[in-house]
Amino acid sequence: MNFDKQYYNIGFLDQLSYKDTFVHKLDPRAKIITTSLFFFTVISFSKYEVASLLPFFLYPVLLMTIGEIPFMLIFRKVILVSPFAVFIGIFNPLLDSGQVFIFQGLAISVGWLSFFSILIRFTLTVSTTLLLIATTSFPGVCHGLRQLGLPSLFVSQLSFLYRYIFVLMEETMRIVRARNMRSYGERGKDMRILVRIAGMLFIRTVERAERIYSAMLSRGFQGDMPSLKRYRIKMADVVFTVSILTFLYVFRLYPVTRILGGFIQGVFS
Amino acid sequence: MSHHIVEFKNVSFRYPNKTEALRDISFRITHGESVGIIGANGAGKSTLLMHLNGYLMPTSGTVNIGNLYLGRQTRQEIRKKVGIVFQNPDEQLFMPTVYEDVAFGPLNLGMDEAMVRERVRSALDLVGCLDLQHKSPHHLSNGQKSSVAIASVMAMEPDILAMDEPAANLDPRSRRLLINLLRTFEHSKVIASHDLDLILDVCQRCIVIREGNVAADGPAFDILTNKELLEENHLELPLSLQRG
Amino acid sequence: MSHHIVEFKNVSFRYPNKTEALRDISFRITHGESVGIIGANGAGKSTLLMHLNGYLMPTSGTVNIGNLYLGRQTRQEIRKKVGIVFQNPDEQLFMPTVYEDVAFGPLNLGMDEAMVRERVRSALDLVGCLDLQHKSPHHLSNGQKSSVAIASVMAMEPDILAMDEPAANLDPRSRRLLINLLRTFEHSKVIASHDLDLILDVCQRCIVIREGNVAADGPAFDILTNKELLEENHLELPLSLQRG
Amino acid sequence: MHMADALLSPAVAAAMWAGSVTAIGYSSKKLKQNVDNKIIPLMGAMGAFIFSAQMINFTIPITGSSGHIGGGMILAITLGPYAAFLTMASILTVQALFFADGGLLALGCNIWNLGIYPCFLVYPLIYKLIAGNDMGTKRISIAAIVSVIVALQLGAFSVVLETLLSGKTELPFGTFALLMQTIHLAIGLVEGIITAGIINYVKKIRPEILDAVSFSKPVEASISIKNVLTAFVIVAVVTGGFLSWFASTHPDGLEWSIEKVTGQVELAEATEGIAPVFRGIQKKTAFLNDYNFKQETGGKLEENEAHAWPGVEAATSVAGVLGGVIVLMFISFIGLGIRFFKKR
Ligand SMILES: Nc1ncnc2c1ncn2[C@@H]1O[C@H](COP(=O)(O)OP(=O)(O)OP(=O)(O)O)[C@@H](O)[C@H]1O
Ligand SMILES: Nc1ncnc2c1ncn2[C@@H]1O[C@H](COP(=O)(O)OP(=O)(O)OP(=O)(O)O)[C@@H](O)[C@H]1O
Ligand SMILES: [Mg+2]
Ligand SMILES: [Mg+2]
Repeated sequence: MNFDKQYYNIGFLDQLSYKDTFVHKLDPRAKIITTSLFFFTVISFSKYEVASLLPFFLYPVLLMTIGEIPFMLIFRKVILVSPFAVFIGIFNPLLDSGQVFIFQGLAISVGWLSFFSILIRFTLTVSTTLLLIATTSFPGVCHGLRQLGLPSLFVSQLSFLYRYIFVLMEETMRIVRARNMRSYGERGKDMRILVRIAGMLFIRTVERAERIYSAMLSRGFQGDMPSLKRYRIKMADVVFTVSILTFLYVFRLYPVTRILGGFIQGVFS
Repeated sequence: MSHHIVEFKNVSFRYPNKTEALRDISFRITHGESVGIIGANGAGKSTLLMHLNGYLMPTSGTVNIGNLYLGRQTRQEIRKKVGIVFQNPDEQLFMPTVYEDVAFGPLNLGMDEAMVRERVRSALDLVGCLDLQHKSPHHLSNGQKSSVAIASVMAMEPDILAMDEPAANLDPRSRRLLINLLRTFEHSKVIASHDLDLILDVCQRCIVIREGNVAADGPAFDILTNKELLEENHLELPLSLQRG
Repeated sequence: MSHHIVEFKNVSFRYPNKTEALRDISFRITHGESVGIIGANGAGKSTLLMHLNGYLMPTSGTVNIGNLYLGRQTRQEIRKKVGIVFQNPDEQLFMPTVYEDVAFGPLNLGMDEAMVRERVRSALDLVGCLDLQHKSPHHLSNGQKSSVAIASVMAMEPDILAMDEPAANLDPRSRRLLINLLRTFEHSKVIASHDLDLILDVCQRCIVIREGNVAADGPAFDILTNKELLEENHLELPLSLQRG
Repeated sequence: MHMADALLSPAVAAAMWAGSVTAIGYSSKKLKQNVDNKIIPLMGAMGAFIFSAQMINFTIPITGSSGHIGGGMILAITLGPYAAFLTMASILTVQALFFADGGLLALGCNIWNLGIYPCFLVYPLIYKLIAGNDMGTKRISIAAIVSVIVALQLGAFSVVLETLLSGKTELPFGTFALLMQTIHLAIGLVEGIITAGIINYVKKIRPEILDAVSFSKPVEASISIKNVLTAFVIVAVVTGGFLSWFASTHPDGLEWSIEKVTGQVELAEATEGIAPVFRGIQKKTAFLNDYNFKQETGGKLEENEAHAWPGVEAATSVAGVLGGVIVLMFISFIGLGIRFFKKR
């Protein structure tokens, strides 16, 4: 059942994010900044680039291993969301048919290069995104965003959203179950019932929001969410950020793979 | 009718987030038995109940309900036999009015209007909520919602009845009504509750769940008077036996 | 401290759908009293409690809390005095972690971090949930959520404490913890519940509500042993007095 | 449909991010001025509602993969444009982080495509216009369906534009656009019906909610028609410019545009020191100059242009492939090594 799966997906990433490794302990700001720059670096390569993108796997691999995130989990999720990129990318080999030779006699169309390039970028960005959340926790990300200057209203409401996803999704799941129990197969599953359930959920959501608000008021809420200083920039954060940035800089500017490959080739020729 | 059995054989269930909620649990309930399921918060009672009509499917082991093995194909068939009342009535009432809600199941069974009306009337009467029928479920008090949720399941006339914490919101009289209702329901029933007095009143047999497994299984009176066993499981003697 | 009174004078309340939930109700609770509110499903208990901090405002009549008349201006002030634990803990725990949630109130009161930490620690300790402080509310079981919700209200050190059906999700052991906590809270408290044994254990005084009005008001023991009165109100003798 | 990171160029990603963040800041400010705090938990809970509602949607087969149950429109109708926009932005953020739906870079685009259009264009200019103030069931239905469709069409078209401007795909504009618009017409119809159903249901059961929830009253008044028009003009210029450029007889307009948009970024960087270093290294390692890059016999002009792109050479050289494999092995070793040491 797709619905349950989606829900547990959130729950599982969420649970991972409460681990206590070096990466988890870094300041969210450090991870948000390095991750965004990582993205920009990766997508700044030209569309036919393949080899020079490979070293960038180092970043997700580091996050994954040090943060003790199961490889298969990330891998499976990357596969799960890949259809859109594949769908768009698959036209490249068909439409961009200029040929290049890799070895004597072995020629492929440049379209394939750009297709692979899309797939690699896709894997890099998707896995890094998931790793960001799996090593930072959503409250952590919100905290980081707030400190990076996003409006407090936006961030508070974002963390409310997150909190109530769990409540509402579980509720929805139970409602769907209750309906299934009394609908005997396909009857009772048509759109009218769907709309009614959604409508009722809507009403309940609004009523719930009112009660939450009253709970907040009764604890002295006056418009600004109080925040605890949970993070301070530590040495580790600075070291982490600087080394990742250096890494990005070096591998963006120098075709390291080519140099390396050339060197090996030179040794053996 | 001897086929309304419920049999769990070495059932384990793990939530996708890896919580082991049931671990290799086995028991057999024969036709007409009434069984109480008790245990601490988080012991696995609700998880167990959700297996009864296939909302959850065992990770390993088999569930046999009325001589059908629970599986994706048989689920639909099994749901016609098993009626479950969940812990939170809010989640069970999804139609705009009480009447429509109770009628939802019978209508889906394909009954004609007159019969449906009769069913709804008698089910609501059973829980003492006939006068609420034109109200909308979110305009009810909590206890009223619970009663209506029970009616909506009873209206389907299930062969096997399962209830998860059915008395939590009920006032003592509705609770007494429920107890009588359960006593007159002659098919198999499974009731999970912290209300040990209710279990004592309704059930002949009692299963204690601890960390997803059976910690004890036996006649209700024996178990509910075994102070030591109860305390190990975060429970207490039924209140009616405490000061007596 | 003698000013922590709660006084309802001829209060009526009508929901937007015209249900008359409170009808001309009057009573007075003086400082330090612990009062149980009991009554049938739909009698108006929850509605009454929601007046205590102005979540609902009387359609007519006056509510006086600690010498302030409830009104749109005074609501804010009154909320600082009254801590209410509602029936559903999910609506009460809205921050990302248990710690932040319990700290929410004290921080809003403008305390410094060290003091807040102390408050949070002692409140969580009171309900036996200190080890949960870094968890997210959605990782807690229902019973744990209820306990944390109680802590988050206790951390405000309210002058008046109100609880709506606080024991519904708790297993017997957690229920016992709650009873002890309530016994040690020395300011005024108002508890609405169907768990008459809990009321008997915790409250000196008891108010019976029927159809939005006071049906009886007196010492808890007298009321809870008055079988006739209780039965008129869909109630029963506390279970611990039933078989004894 | 969500825009994906891998299909974006830095310029497009940055531009869309800038636009979306500005809109977030602006809306937050507006909200803070105009509406009472009650809206904060309400927005959060409504966001969670849209999330859950999408989930029920998954059980009906018609919409297939990821219909977004009219999220933007239903929010705009009930919360007013500013709050709705912020809520939509949050929903997309959660989706980007947890489901990798789109991705973080593409989040800018997605917020724009699925948030700005329904909340700031379609809601005031189409929904309000059709629904009017009398709020009859029929009018609400028509208004909701039309608005959802229009909003989705705008969003889908933006996805097409953003993808093509980023230049990572070879899809011809016409085909791509046709495909996207048609798919989203179908999705929009279903979502529109559901949206209309929900609004009408709420109106029937608890009409006061729609009034109470509709924080749109004070907010709506403060949406100046000037702002809306400005936004419209910008969109019109962008799309119009793109279309007219496309209609021009330029033979391989796509390549040209890609070079204009992304190629220049590359070039700009190249002059700032990549290229010299790059060439220096090439000279030193002689065999690299001799890369095996050749045109096929029938190679056309545009292939020659592509040839000039630095990436192609690097990617296709034997050295590149070899080096890539080595680096990957190296990374795996690092990964396994860390695992190994952690275990001990
Ligand atoms: N949806 C879920 N996802 C993951 N874990 C869950 C889920 N629901 C329950 N659990 C876990 O499974 C275990 C059993 O939970 P269950 O709800 O069956 O307990 P219970 O006996 O019904 O408790 P209670 O008396 O509080 O209702 C608990 O540890 C709980 O945390
Ligand atoms: N939101 C609402 N809208 C309209 N009517 C309501 C609403 N909530 C409660 N009522 C009605 O008001 C009356 C009093 O309800 P209230 O919830 O106060 O009862 P209660 O004593 O708390 O009952 P319970 O013991 O079941 O919790 C009932 O008749 C109920 O149907
Ligand atoms: Mg349970
Ligand atoms: Mg109540």
